[in-house]
Amino acid sequence: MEKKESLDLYKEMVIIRRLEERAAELYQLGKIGGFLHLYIGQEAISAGISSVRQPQDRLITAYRDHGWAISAGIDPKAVMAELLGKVDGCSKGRGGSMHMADTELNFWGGHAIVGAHIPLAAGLALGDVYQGNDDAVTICMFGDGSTNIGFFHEGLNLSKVWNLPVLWVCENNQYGMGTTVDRASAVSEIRQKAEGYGMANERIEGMDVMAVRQEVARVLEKIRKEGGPYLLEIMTYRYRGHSMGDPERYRDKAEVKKWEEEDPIGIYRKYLIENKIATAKGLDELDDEALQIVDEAEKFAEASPNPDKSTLFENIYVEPTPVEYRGYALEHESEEQ
Amino acid sequence: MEKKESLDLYKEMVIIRRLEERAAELYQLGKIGGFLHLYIGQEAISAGISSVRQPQDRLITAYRDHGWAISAGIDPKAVMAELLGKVDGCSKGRGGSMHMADTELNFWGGHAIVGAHIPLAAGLALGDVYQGNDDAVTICMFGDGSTNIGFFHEGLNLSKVWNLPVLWVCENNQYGMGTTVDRASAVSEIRQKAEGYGMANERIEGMDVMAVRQEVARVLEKIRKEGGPYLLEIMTYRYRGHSMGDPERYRDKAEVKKWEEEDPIGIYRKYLIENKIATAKGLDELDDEALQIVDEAEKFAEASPNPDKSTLFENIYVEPTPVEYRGYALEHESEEQ
Amino acid sequence: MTRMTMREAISKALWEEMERDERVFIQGEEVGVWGGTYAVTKGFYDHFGEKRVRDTPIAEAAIVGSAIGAAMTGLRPVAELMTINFAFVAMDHIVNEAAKLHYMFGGQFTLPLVIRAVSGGGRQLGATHSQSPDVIFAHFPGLKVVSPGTPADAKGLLKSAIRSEDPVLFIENATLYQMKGEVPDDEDYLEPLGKSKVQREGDDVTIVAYSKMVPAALKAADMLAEDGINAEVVDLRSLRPLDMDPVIASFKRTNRAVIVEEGWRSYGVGAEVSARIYELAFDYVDAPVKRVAQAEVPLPYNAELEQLALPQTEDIYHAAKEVLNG
Amino acid sequence: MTRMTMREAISKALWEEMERDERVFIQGEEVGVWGGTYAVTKGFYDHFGEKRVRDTPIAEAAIVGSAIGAAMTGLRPVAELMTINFAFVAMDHIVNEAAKLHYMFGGQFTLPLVIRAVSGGGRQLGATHSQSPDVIFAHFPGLKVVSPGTPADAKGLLKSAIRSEDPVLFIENATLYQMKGEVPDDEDYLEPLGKSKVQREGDDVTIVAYSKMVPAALKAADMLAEDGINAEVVDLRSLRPLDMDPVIASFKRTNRAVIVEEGWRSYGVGAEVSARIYELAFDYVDAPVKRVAQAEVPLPYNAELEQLALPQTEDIYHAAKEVLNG
Ligand SMILES: Cc1ncc(C[n+]2csc(CCOP(=O)(O)OP(=O)(O)O)c2C)c(N)n1
Ligand SMILES: Cc1ncc(C[n+]2csc(CCOP(=O)(O)OP(=O)(O)O)c2C)c(N)n1
Ligand SMILES: [Mg+2]
Ligand SMILES: [Mg+2]
Repeated sequence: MEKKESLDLYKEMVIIRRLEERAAELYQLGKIGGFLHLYIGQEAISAGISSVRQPQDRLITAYRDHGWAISAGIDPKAVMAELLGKVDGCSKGRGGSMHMADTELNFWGGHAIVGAHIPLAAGLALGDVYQGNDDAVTICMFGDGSTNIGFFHEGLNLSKVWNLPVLWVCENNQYGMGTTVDRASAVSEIRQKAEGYGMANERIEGMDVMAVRQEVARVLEKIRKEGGPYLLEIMTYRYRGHSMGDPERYRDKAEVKKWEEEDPIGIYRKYLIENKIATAKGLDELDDEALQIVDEAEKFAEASPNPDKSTLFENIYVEPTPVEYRGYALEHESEEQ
Repeated sequence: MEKKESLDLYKEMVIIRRLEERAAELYQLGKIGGFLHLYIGQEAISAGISSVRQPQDRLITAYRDHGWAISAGIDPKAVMAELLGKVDGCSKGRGGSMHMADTELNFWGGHAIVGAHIPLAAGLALGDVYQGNDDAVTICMFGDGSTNIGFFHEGLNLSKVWNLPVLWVCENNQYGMGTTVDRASAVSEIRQKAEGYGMANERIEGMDVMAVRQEVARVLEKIRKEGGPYLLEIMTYRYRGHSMGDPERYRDKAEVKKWEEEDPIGIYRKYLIENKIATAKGLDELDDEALQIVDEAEKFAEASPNPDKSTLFENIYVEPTPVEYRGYALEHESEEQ
Repeated sequence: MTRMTMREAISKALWEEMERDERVFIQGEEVGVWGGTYAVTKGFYDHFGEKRVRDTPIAEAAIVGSAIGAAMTGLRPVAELMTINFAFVAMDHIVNEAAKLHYMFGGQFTLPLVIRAVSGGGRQLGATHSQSPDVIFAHFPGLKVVSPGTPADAKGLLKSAIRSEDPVLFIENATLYQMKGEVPDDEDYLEPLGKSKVQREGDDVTIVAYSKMVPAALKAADMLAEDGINAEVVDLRSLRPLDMDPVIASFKRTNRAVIVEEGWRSYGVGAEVSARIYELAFDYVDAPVKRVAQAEVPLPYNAELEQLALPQTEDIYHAAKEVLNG
Repeated sequence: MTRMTMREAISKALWEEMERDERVFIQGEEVGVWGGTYAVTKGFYDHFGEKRVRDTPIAEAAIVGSAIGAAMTGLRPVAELMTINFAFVAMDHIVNEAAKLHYMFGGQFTLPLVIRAVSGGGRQLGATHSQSPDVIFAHFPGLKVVSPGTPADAKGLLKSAIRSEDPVLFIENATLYQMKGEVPDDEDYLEPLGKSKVQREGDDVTIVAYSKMVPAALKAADMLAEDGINAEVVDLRSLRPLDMDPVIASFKRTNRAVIVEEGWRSYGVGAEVSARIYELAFDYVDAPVKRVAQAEVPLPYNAELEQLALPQTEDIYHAAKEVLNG
C-alpha cells in the first residue's frame, strides 16, 4: 500500500468514528430520528474490505451502514444529510440511517429487514454473471443474528447451486440485539453454517484493518479466479448499544472495556507509527482533519433543506402513474388551489 | 418382531400400495379431485418408522401423506373417504389428499405448503418438553426439495438451540417435482445440511423395511436417552409422477425400472419367505386381504355422504363467532327461509 | 381502577395470565433478557424464568410456526413479533397455518395462540418499518384480528385473546404505549373479542376508528365540540370479526360518517366499513361517507414528509366538517 | 388476430419478449425442464437454454429476492411463483423490497421486474392452495398489480408488464388457461397497465369484475339479456393503480352496480370499488351497490362445499336483478 493510501485509510476510519459520535449527539438533540445503529468498533471491516474492493465489485449490507457508506466513498456530507433527512442526503432524505446507498459507487444499500438483502445479493451476482461481467464479485455483509433467518439459507443455497461469485461476509459482533450467538444459533462459529452448503469458509479476526485487508484481498482473488461463493466470518465487537436507547442489560461493562482495548483505530495507529509510516503528530493532524470534515458535514446537513412537500410522491414508480390517494390534507390543499 | 407383527407390517405396505393404485383410478374417474401425490415406492419408510414409533411420539409430514396416514393407524376407510371428500374422511372431507390427520393417533398431518410444517414440528416437541413428556420424540418427515426453503433452516436451527427431541427425516426420493437434488441443493447429501447446525446426522437406505425399522429404532432410542434433534436422510424413490398428470419429462423410464426392481414390498416379501416367517401362499392370502380392505374402503367412501351444506362454516373458529359473509347464494337462501 | 399507560396495561395482562395459567408462555426476539424491545416484558424473565419467557433467534417463521406447534399440544403461546412489518416474514404461518389448520383438519385440534405485533408509523423508521398493514391480515377467515385504542381495552382484550381457543393477531401501536387511562384491576377483567365500542357519544356525526386513530378521533371530537358539533366515536377494536352494530346504530342517528385509519386508504379498513354502511343503512345516508387515511406512499424517513403522509387529527376534524356540510 | 387459449397468449407474450430483449429471463420452480407446472413455458428451456430459463430450488423468497437483485443490475427478470398462495413465503420481498426500494433510495435504481403467480380456487386444492388474495398485494403502493380476464388482455398486459420499468405482480387464473379468444398477432401489441376496460356495453346495470369473474360476469350478462336487461361489464384488469373512470362513466348511466370478485368479501376488492363509487358518484346512486364474493371460509376440499363457497354466475345474475329491483 502506498503511504498516502495508508493514511487515507486511517483518516477514513477516524471520519467514520467521529461522524457517528456526532450522529449520536444529534440524535439526542432530536435532529436525527428513527433508529440509529452505530458501527463504532467495527470500522476495520468496512475500511479494510473497501480498500481492496474493486470498482466492479458490488456491495450490499444491512442497516448498520454508515461505516459502509463512507468506506464506499459517499461524501460524509451526503451521509450526514441523509441522517438528518435532508434533500441532499444520499437517498434524498427518504431512507434515513438504515437506507444509505450510492449505486454510482456500486454500493446498493443499507437494508433494514434482517437478512432480506441476502437473496438480493445473489441476484446482484447473477446480474453480473448473466451480463458477462466476469471480473465482478458481489460482497454481501450481514450480522451474526441474521444467519438464523430463512433468507440466509435460501440465499446461500442459491449462490452455491448457481455458482455465483458472492463473498458472503458475516460481521460477527457477537450479539443480535441482546442475544449472544450461542443463544440464537445452533453453531458458535458462524462459518460452520457454510459446511451445510459445501461452501468454502473461514473465520478471521476483524479489529486489525491490515489483517482484514490482506485476508479479504486473498479471498476476493480466489473468487475471481475460481468463481462461486465463499463465506467469511469476521470477528468484531460493537462498542455502543444495538441502537440508541439500548438498556444493555445483556452484557457487562467490563466486556465492553476489554474489547475497547482492541480498538481498531488504536491498533492501526500503532501499526502506522511502529512501521514508520506516520508520526503521532501526523496522525493527530489527520484526526483534526477528520473532525473538520465531520464539522463541515454537519453544517452542510443542517443547511440542506427538507425535501419539498410537493415531492412526497416522487419515485414511487418510474413511469407516470396516478397516485391513488394523496392523503386528506394534500387532497384538500390541491382542491383549494 | 413377533410373527404376527411381521405379517401385519407386510399387509400394511400392501394396503398402502393397493389403496393408492385404487386412488389413481378414482382420480381418473373424477371421483378424487385436487392434487394426488402417490407414495408408491416409498412404503418401507412409513411402515418401518411407524412400526417402531411409540404412541407418545408425534408424527407430522408433508402432502405425500397417504402412506403415513395408514401406517399411523388411520382406518383405510377414513383415508379413502377423505380422498373422496366425504364426511367420514379423517378430516371430514375438508382436507383431502394433502391434509390427513388423526390426532388421537398422534398423527398431526399432512401439510401442503412445502416446509411450513417444519417449524410446527419444533413446536410440537417444545410442547412435550414444556409439559414434561420426557419420553416423547417428534418425528417430522419432509422431502429432499423442501430442505432448500427457509422454513427448514429456521426449524432445524431452533430445534438445536432449544435442544428439542425431534427426529428430522428427509425422505430423499431424489426429485422435488422434476428437479433433481443437485439442481436444487448445494449439497448432494441432504444429511450434510445438518453439519451447519452441528446436528448428528446419517444417511440410510430406504427400500428395505427391516433396515429402516432397525436404524430408526436405534436413533429414536438415542434421542430418548440423550435428547436433542437428529437428522436422518433416507434414500428412496417414487415410482409414479410427482402428482397425477406429471408429464415426467425429467427422468428416463429406465431409471424408474431400475428402482422398481428394488420394490420395498418385493424385498420384504423375499425376506419373509427366506427367513421362513411366511410362505408365498400365506403372503398371497395377505395380498388378497389387503385388496379386500381396499375394496371395502372404496365402498365405504362411496357410500359416505358429502358433508352437509349447512356445515360449511363449522370449525372456522372454536368459539361462537359470526361468519362475516356467507356468500351470495347462502345469504340469499337464508333470506328466503 | 388504576391509572396506567397502555404499556403497563398490556404488561399487566400478560403477567396476570401467565400467573393464572401455567400453559401460557411468551416467545419472541428480545422478550427475555432485554425485557422486550418496547419494555412490555420487563421483569418477566427474572420472574417466570427462561422456560416461559423464551428469547428466540431472529426467525419470524419459526417464532410463529413453533408457537402453532406448541398450541397444537395444548399450550397457549403468546408469540411476539417485534413489529408487524416482520409479520410478512411469517406471513405463511399466520394466514396459511394459524388461520386454517383448525378448519382444514375438520376441527380435530385447536390453536389457542396469540401473536402480538406493533403496528404504525410516525417515528421516522422508514418505509419498511412504519407500516399499518393490519387490514391484510383481517382479510383471512380463521384468524381473529384485534387492536385496542385505550389502555383498558388493551388489558381486557389481550386477556380475552390469551384465553381464547382461537388464533388471535393482537396489534399494538408503539406511539400509544405512553397513553394513559383508567384500567380495571380485576384479574378477570375481560373485554369481548369482536365487539366494537362507542368511546364517546354524540348525535351529529359518526367517527369510526381503531387503535391510534381512536385518541386522534377523540381529540378531533373535542375540536368539533368547540364548534358545537357532537361527534360519536366508535372504536372497532376488532377487524375480524368486524362488529358493525354500534357503527350502524350510531349512523342511523347521525346519518353521516367519517372512517379513520392510520394505514393506506386503498383496500384499507375504511373501504370495508364504508361499503358496509351503505349496505346496512342505505336509507339513512345524508352525505357521502368520508375516509381519512395515509397518503399512498412508502413512508419516507424525513419527518415533515412522514407527517404529511400520515393522517392527522386536523384531517379528521376537517373531514367531519365536510360530511356535515355535504 | 389468432384464436388461442389464455395459456397460449401468456406463453406467446413471454416468448416474444424474450426474443425481443436479451435482458428478459424467467426463473421459478419447474419453469425449465418440466416446462412449467401449467405448461406455460413448455419448449422455452430447449429454445432459450438454461441461462434464460432458470429452474430454482423451492425457495420463494430467493426466487423473488434474487430477481429483485438481478433487476437492480439492469436485467428484466420474470419470476414465477407456482401459485399466489406461495407468495406469502416471499411476502417480505414483494411488499417490503420490490415495492419500496425505488422510493426508499430516492429513485437511484429501478426494479423492472415481473412476478407471475396463479390465483384462484375451484380445483379442490384445499384451503392453502385455493386462495384469491390478490387484494392484499394491491394494498401496497410501489407495486403494480395486474390480472387479465381475456386472452388478448393477458398477452397485451404481460408484454407491458415486462417492458415496464416498475415492479409488476401479474396474476393469472388457472381455470382461465383454457379460455379461448382472439389475440392480436402484433409483437408490439401492448395493453396499458392501470386501465380498466369495458368488456361489454349496456345501460341498465354496471357489473365490475376482474380475472376469472370477467367471463362469469359476461355469462351473467347473457342471462340478463334474456330477461331484457342490458348489463355493462367493466373489467378492472389492474388493481393498483385502480382506474375508476370507466366504472364511474358506466355507473353514471346505469346508476346501479354489482362488484364481483373470486376472493373473500371482507376487505376485498369490492369494498374499495364500492366505497369509491359512492365517493365519486354519490348523486347517481339509485340502489345500494352489491358485492358478490367468496363465502368467508378457508376453502374446503369437498367439491360441493367448495362450489358453494365460490361465487357463481347465477349469483351475479341474481345480484344484478336485485340491484335493479332495489
Ligand atoms: C425480519 C426482521 N426481524 C427483526 C428485526 C429487528 N432487528 C433489527 S436488527 C436486529 C438484530 C440483528 O443482529 P445482527 O444480524 O447480529 O446484526 P447487528 O445488529 O449485530 O449488526 C433485529 C432483531 C428486523 N429488522 N427484521
Ligand atoms: C412453498 C411452496 N412452494 C411450492 C409448492 C409446490 N410444490 C408442491 S410439492 C413440491 C415439490 C417438493 O419436493 P420434495 O420436498 O422433494 O417432496 P416430494 O414431492 O418429492 O415428496 C412443490 C414445488 C408448495 N406446495 N409450497
Ligand atoms: Mg450482531
Ligand atoms: Mg423429493
